[in-house]
Amino acid sequence: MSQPNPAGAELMLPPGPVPTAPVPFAPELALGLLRDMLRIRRLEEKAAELYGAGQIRGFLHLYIGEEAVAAGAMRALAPEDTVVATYREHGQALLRGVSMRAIMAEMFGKQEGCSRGRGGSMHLFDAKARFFGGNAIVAGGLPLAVGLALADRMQGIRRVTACFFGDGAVAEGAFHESMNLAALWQLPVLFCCENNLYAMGTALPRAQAQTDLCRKAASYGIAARAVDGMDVVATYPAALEAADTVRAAQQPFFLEFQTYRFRAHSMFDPDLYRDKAEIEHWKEHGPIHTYTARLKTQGRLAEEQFLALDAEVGREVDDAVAFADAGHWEPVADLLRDVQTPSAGSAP
Amino acid sequence: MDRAHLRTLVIDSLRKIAPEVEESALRDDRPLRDEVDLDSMDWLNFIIGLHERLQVDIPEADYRQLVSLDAVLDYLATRLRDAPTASPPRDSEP
Amino acid sequence: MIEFKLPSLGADMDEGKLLEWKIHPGDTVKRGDIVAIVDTAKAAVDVESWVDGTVRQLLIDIGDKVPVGTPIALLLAPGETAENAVLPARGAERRRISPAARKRAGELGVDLASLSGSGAEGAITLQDVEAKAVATATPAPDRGAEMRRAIAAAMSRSKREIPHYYLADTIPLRPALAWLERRNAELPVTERLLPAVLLLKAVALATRRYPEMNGHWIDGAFHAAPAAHLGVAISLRQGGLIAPALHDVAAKPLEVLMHELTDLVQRARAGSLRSSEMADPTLTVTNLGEQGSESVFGVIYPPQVALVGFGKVMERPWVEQGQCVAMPSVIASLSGDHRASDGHRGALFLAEIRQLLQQPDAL
Amino acid sequence: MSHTSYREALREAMRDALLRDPRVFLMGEDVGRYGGTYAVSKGLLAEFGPERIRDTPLSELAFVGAGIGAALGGLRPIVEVMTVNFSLLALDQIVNTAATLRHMSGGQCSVPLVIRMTTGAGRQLAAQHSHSLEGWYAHIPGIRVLAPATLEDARGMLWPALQDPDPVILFEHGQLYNVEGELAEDVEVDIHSARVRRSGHDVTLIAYGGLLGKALDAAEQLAQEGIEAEVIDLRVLRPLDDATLLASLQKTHRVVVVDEGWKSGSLAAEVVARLTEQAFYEFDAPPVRVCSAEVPIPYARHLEEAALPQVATIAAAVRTVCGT
Repeated sequence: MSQPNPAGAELMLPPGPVPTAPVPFAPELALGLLRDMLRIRRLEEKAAELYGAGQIRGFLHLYIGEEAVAAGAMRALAPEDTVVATYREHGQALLRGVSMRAIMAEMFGKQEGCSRGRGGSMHLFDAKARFFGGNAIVAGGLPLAVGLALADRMQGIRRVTACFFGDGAVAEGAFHESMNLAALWQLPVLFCCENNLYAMGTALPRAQAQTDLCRKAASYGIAARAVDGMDVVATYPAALEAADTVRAAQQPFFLEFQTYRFRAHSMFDPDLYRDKAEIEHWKEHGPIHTYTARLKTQGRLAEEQFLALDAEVGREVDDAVAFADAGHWEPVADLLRDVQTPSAGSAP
Repeated sequence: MDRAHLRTLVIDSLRKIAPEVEESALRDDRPLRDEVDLDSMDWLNFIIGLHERLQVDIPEADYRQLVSLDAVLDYLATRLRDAPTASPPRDSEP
Repeated sequence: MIEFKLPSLGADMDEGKLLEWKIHPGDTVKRGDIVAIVDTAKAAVDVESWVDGTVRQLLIDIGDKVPVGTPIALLLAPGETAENAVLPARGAERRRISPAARKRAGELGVDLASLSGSGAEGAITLQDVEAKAVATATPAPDRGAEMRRAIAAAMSRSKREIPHYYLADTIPLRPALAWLERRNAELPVTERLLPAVLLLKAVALATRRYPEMNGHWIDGAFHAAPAAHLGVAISLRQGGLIAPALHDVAAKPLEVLMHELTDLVQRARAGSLRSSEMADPTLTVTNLGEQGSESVFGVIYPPQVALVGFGKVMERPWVEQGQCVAMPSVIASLSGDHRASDGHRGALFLAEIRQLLQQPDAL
Repeated sequence: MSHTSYREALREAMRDALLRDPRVFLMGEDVGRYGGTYAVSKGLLAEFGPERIRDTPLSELAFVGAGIGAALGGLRPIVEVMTVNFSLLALDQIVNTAATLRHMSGGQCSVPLVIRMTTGAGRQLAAQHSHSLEGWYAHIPGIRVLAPATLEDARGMLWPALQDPDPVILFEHGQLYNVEGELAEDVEVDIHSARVRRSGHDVTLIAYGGLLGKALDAAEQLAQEGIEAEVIDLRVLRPLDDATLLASLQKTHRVVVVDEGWKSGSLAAEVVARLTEQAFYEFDAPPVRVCSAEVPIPYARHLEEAALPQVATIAAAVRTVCGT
């Protein structure tokens, strides 16, 4: 971590070596996690392509590189648990059970989208899956998650509210106020910090006096742990343990996933603030190829098997695109719907 | 020129002064200036009108004869008979 | 740039309706030219220009009804061009009419130009419109009613503001009528004079010695007129009264006055008077003629200060050299504005008229 | 009928809601032990306990956001923000989250949250505790904005607000808390309509919240001069009840809007604009707004009074539009 990058700062490299240890999971889980990550990856690669083709507009924040976080964390949650996410939430939404079709249609702006085309890429919602969105205000989801957990507490419902946010959110007052409130009221929130080292273009050391984020959580008396976010073999057990702790102890937990996004912040981002070498270093830790390599080394995954899986995911993506393409534009006459609940008054 | 035609011409001249006059409502034997409400200017213009239309010059001294429509018609008939041919142009009159 | 404004054509006029433009953009206009024909409550009036200039723009359309003082045309002053013309500061703003008043006026068919506003800053309000609608609802708005309203306004103002005094004098007319008879007997009908012309001329000449009878009372002071523009009261056949001016009567021979009077009466009845005739009478004469009453005491037409009335010319018993004879005579009356003159001077004025009428060949 | 105060009516409304619906709870700064900054929640902690009368840290952003989350999670939170000035710290949550969730989620996630806050000046609290920013909130689609100005509304608006599946903000004017009067036992009011508080035919005087009383006082004064003002209490600042306003305008043809907010970009501006758009031809005089002077509210008493709409300024405005 000592070579200068274009911004004059040091390269921020992965904390450890490329993981090579055997995958300890049972076959179904092992392949399931691979499939989860592949689904996110292929969905987003297609989304980027369609963005270039003009079929997806607005902001599109890609998760590529961070798939091990969502894959590990979402498998750790129970169906009754609650998820609050950020604007970089395709992975969480998909693995929470929102269909690829509904996600793609939403990104197209079609009324078959999971938010009827009103939200777009940044605002994927699925109330039935207790997936409370895609929040595009940095740290905006944290107070919401605290409130959802408060509701559970007050209603005697034992479940986990998992709240995803990035390292950028840590600078916001909402983060600190929410940490404090969750700790003060001992609310069952699993704070999932996806530390990808950049708040848009601002590197963590350039934004935070204390770059050890776990210490911030600890200052509120919240149990905290950092985990290699590039390795699903690490993220899954860590998330599982954290979720179980929250569920059992009915108190918050702060889990920092140390990860990295391979793509720019958004499709608008020329990615001038970090060194290509830094990205290449992190790509060596790419969550899918390292994991695949380990499975292969273990003899648990043949190349044909991988290709078949990838082809299957590819078909799902193609199907989602066809679905979105065939979807409908909501009539402009319905413009004012879903501003207020219809029974509550007609005028918005 | 028969009397009816003459009457029509006279009433036409009256109408130039008093457009509201209705031929049927006019009583021929009544004092004409009261009947049609003619002031001296109207009367003068009426006389001028008759003069232009019939080429009959009516001296001021004769005004007092012209008390009613009947009288006017009588007077004009007499004057026209005295000068049966068209009167000479005004500027050659005495 | 000259703003040509709708002139006031009498104390009882507060608006006019454009009937016809006599000028077009580009025309050269001389002082005295007829600019437009405007309908007032009393008559259609030819509005004359009081300036020389070139017509730049007509500001109102035929049929528009606008208040007195509204700019109706823009003229370039001599020497001005469209490029260097300076627009005068806008005196008359767009009238303030509330939207509700405008809408209601449309519904009720009330002509907003005929209203004056009672609202803040003179705005025409709903109430103004509705009051007007009620006022005009009874009889259909016709010329007669309009004229009665105008006469009512002017005469009420006169009686309210002018302290009238009244004098009368019986004037023998034998010499005048005899002179007239002789004269007319020699002339074709178109050249004959009416007694009225003698009376008018005598009145006009009399004002030379008694100028306080001839002029206007404005802003608390009398302003004598430089010439006698006699307002001739003309009753209209459809009812009503109008008193346009016969200009500079004292200076004109009787024959000219007779022609002008004939023309004035005809035009008054045809509804085509000139704005100057409407605007500038200095002393009104009302002459009841042969069909009228013995005497008349008129109401002064503001801002004039006197009115001379002549009753019916008729034979009256008259004492002459100790003998009672039948004498053709007329009762002349004077309605005087006590602010401008007193009865004594008024009596002398009537006496002067009487004297003048005794020497008709000098008139 | 019973004699009560605005404060007590608000408290009774909350008490009633807490008793009727176990999902209801109150959360905010000093609502519990302190008894509420304006003593509105005094005594409720003892009756309902700390779970349902929940003191919060000074974290407007977090506890308003938590209120949104709790509403999403099935509860019916009443969140008290001490004053509208402090609510700006939570503006992100109110505007970016509460007001948008339903729409962003394609109709899936409603936020049945009630936020109460004090507003307005008149107590020499100076520029950070005296402002009237109701108009800002009334700008936002997705929330309902209420301004109870009477005992009846103080007592009656909360329950229907809690029944509303969408966020509702209740503005309590600080000068109203001590207002006393008689109140019926069974109060039932709607949260949809404006209300005519005084009938009149000469001018429509539109007010809300803390200025309703001044508008009514002005109307009484004007009545002695022969001007009969119809006074309308907006009550619901969003969505505005245009129909009631238009009906009155059609009767009086003159409008004065009284608003403690600043004139620029004000709620009063919105009211005037709507009436003008929809009923331009009904106006018999230009509409007039009586608003606060364009200055942060000063501390000194005389300056504060000068900055705010007063009975005399309201009456003067009415005289102007009536052309007297």
